[in-house]
Amino acid sequence: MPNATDHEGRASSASARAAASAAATRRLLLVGATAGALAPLATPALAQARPLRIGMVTSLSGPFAALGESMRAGMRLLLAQSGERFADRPVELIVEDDQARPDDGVRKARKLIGQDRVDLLCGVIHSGVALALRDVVTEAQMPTFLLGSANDLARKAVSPYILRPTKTNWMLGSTAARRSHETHPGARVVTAASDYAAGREFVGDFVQTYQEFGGRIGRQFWTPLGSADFGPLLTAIAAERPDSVYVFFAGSDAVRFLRQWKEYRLAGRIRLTGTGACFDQEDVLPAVGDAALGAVNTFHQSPTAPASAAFVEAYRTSGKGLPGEFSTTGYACGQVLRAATERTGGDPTDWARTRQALFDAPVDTAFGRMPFDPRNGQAILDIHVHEVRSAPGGVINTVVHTYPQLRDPGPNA
Amino acid sequence: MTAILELRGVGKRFGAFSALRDVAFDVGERETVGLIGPNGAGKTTLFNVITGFLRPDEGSIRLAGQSIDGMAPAQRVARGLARTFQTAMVFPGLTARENIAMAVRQHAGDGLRWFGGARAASAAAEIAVRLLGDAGLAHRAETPLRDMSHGERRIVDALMSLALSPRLLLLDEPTAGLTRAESDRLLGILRRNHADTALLLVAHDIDIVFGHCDRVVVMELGRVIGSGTPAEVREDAEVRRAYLGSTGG
Amino acid sequence: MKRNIAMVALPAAAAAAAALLADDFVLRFLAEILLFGIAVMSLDILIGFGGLMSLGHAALFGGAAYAAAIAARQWGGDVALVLGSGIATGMVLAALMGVVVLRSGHLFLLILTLLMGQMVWEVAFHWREVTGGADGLRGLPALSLGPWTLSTARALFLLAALLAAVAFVVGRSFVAAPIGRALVGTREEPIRMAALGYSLFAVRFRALVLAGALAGAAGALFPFVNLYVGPQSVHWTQSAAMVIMLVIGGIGSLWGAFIGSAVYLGIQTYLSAYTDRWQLCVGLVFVLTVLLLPNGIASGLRILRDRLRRRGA
Amino acid sequence: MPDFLGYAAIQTLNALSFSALLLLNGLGLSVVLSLMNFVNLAHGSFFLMGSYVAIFWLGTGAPWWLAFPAAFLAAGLAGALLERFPFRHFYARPHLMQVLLTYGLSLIFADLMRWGIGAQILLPELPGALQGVVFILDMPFPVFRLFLIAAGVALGLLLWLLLDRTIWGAVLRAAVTDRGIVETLGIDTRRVFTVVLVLSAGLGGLSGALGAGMLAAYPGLDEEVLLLALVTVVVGGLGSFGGTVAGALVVGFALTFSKVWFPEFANLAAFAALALLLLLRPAGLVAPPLRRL
Repeated sequence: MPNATDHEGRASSASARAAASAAATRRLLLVGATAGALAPLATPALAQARPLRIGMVTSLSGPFAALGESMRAGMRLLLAQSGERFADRPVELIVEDDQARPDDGVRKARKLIGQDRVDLLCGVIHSGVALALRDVVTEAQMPTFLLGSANDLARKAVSPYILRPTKTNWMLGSTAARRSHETHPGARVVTAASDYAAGREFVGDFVQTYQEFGGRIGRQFWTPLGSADFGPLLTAIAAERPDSVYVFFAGSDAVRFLRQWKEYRLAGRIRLTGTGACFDQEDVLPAVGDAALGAVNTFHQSPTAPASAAFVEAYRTSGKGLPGEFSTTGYACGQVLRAATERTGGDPTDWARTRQALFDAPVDTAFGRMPFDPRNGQAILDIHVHEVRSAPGGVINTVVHTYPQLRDPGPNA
Repeated sequence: MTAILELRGVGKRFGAFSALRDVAFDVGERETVGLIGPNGAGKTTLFNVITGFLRPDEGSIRLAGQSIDGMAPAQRVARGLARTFQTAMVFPGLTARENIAMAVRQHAGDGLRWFGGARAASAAAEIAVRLLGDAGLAHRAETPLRDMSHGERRIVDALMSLALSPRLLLLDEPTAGLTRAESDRLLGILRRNHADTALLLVAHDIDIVFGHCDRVVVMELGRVIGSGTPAEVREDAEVRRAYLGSTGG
Repeated sequence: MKRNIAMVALPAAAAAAAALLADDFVLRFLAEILLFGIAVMSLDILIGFGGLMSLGHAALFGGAAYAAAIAARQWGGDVALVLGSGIATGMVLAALMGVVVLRSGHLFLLILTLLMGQMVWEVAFHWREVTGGADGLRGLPALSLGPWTLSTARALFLLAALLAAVAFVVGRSFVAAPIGRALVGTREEPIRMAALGYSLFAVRFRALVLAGALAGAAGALFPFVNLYVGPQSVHWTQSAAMVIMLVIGGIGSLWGAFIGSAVYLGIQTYLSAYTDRWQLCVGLVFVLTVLLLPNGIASGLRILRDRLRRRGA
Repeated sequence: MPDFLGYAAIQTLNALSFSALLLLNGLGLSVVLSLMNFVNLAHGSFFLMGSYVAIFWLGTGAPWWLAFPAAFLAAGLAGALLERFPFRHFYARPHLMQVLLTYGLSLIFADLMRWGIGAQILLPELPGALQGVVFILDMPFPVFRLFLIAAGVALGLLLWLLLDRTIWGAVLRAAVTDRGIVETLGIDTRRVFTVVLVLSAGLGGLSGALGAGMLAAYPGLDEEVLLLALVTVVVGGLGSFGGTVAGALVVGFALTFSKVWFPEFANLAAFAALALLLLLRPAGLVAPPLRRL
């Protein structure tokens, strides 16, 4: 972390600016409270003059704090690039912290809807928060761009008020199985993952798809979320002597797993594949460095895909490292919000019209061309296969293959 | 005379150290027995064994003819065994009235009551105030114990034990640290109340023991080395050597 | 007498005013404050009156929340059913916890309650078929009372306010009754209590089961504020948050619990939009309370009131 | 069969290395608890602070082994400052108030460190000497973990010698038992307590520096580590050196082998085992001598 102080200096001055603008928002709000009562009488022209208010719920404390900060930074970068205006209309962003706790996330969302009167809502990392919010925004008929990735959000829990400009877990798990089968048919694979909803989905989709291709699955290891020591697990994996292991860990679990993977000399002896989150370019790889070299992962976000080149460049010049999933997600979500505003002439609050406008043509985002599936409002995405390779100043997720325009099985799955 | 307390062969070890060895004596009903001996003789350990705060390693204890071995302290209290402690053990944050009412309620079987507790509580408070009045402390009823003098605390401590109307009351150095006047007042209260209560009393003040006790038991190094009326004990050669000689001479 | 009337009238008037004037978000927020306040008040009975430091209280609260949510999904959201299942679960969990932890004191109690609470969390987190695992349970029916549906924020708020009033009366009567005095006795001088013939276990067990019932009642309504229940409501960090609320509000006063939950949730909800450093604020408020007002805001208010009264007199 | 033997040997070493980490961390906590009867829930903050200090030190390219004394000193200094205010005023207060004060402080430190350093996950760049691997019965085991075990044993021994076998240790124990007598001998007990707290905080920082190689460093680690240390000390029986050693071994083996045998229910199994242990031995593995009534 050679640049840590430098980076922090910039980050804190950025947050000071943000605080100042938030305070300004508050003062506006006090005025707006009375004006809000008259809103039904206001003409469309008046509505245009009022800034577009976007609420974001994300995790700024708790286990996903780093991811939430990235998401906010990605969104802020897009706003800055757009001159804080979409379709010539000023944009206000109000970010609220959900602590990765559904109860708090719901309360914050209700506050954004009920008190801050946001026009659009976006955000969320933790899938529990996303599922809890799903019911709240549906009941409140609040246009929402929900960024959690539980499969159910594109299936049983589809809502007409929700669009999802991000992946589903199935997209990554199933493509990893497909890739494994295509490159090493017949290999015996064991799995290891954190034992919670996301881990169960990634591994479940991987195993199901891999077995459909006729692949062999060995033992499936589950570890508690937040494991201090992966030594026992790695020793057990080594004793299994599989051809390959498919993993899902996130955040500190991923860092510890990969570091210890190298320490126990499994790197090079057993092929390592996993979900992109386990090898996140911003969150995980800078910490583990060459411990992840040679690992293969599937991800919708890539620092080396052509579509993200402009964003990667902009993000780096804003003083950060290479972007990872959630900074890109925040940025791409902003791009979708901008497209929605532009396509509706500056007023995306007529939700039926906005939805239709986004269904009519794909949006070009840092994730690539992004059409929306009208069945469930789910983005259709390119899924990249990465190999972690060394690069100047660290290691980088390098695209070795792309499965274009993947569509979640959707409500009928 | 029937015995309220019978000790037979009671022994207790802490590691290699024998705190009590083959202790055996009786306390008769309504009798006052003094327990004396130099420091480390095992008097307090014996109290803890009798009241159930310590498990003896051997021997048996009977209260009013029934074995109380293996009973928890609370069960022994329910059978009429009460005690005080070497240092006054009271509830410093509560008033004198509340301290004594705590004992009164438990004795009346209302200690854990919730529903209908108000009536039980006011009845207990009345009794507590009466007891305080008898002891000349009526004016201190609403004072928290932490604001009271050492002597007053001792008296409240004794009143709590007396409020249980015990058949046998174990008093561990009740007069330690008290002035002469305070000691007399405390002993007076005990005597007034103990018509139906047997007392087993540890005290360093020989005059008190010999002046108030029907019988005296002498301990040394965990053993009973003599017992009898005050006059007999005074004459006992071994007792003189072990105890009276060392403190008196 | 005048004071008693004021004690009833003031909160009732405040609740009525809030129900009439506040918007939906505020009403739901107040309902959450009241429900957490009830749980924190029940924790006050343990910590403030019994000296029993628990880090597993969220297990009672959250366990009841799960039970109520599961019962409601199965049989509908009747208030009696929801409250009944929540209270019963809270009491059963408290009794189980009591059997295990009450033989120990001090730090042992802290760690044992923590371990017990985390075991409940593990079950909630891993028993996916029943609890929904990490994602929690959604799709709860709205609460209903006979023919009426209590799904609006106003109805939920009034229900929470009513429950808080009942819980407060129950809590007060408990600590004022002989059992409550005995609980204070076990905190002040446990050995003396045993020598008076009290069973420490019996006293503490009753307090813990009552606290379980109160926390369970609050937990039972909690999922219906957001129509969601998840494992975070069982986690030890939730227990720790309850301790923080209790300390800020005031240990040993019962009503301080409601102030504490309002201050904590207020900081968390309103300050976090202005600054990322809201946790620093919680920490500072907490430490300053411990340093300056060891008995919390409640004692501060009491001192202030006495001072004003003296000046008036 | 050799396969199985190697497997068992490595898993035992895994448990030992984790125990060593628990021991180092638990010792810091138990020193203040046993010697000063003070509960310090801010101990996890010293750990995390030590981790960050070591990570930045190792990133500068200075001699790697100095990272550990640096972490010890930094955390020790923080401990000394905290001892002056506000810990000193809480020594005579009940445990409950100590718990509340120090837990509140840990919240503040957690957010201050997050503010200063950020939320990202950091790993130390270990020197080549510690990156190796040894093969035991054909199974790989990292040298770094052997280093952890050795450090745990060495520091444990050192502390035991210091507290139990030197005059300084004797003064310390006497100061705790009877402050008055020690002060009549002309020894400033306040300074003695300061030294104990510096030692405890330093141990926390040092174990953080050592643990960073295994656990990484990130906001929230302080809390996780604190809980492990508390469980270790409590299971061992409050306030005895041997107890903390026993507690570290029991917790380390319970957490490791629950992962080996019931990976899916690892935490549940380990928690249940520890709770059962405390149920059977309510005063911990090594109970302090009985207090007289």
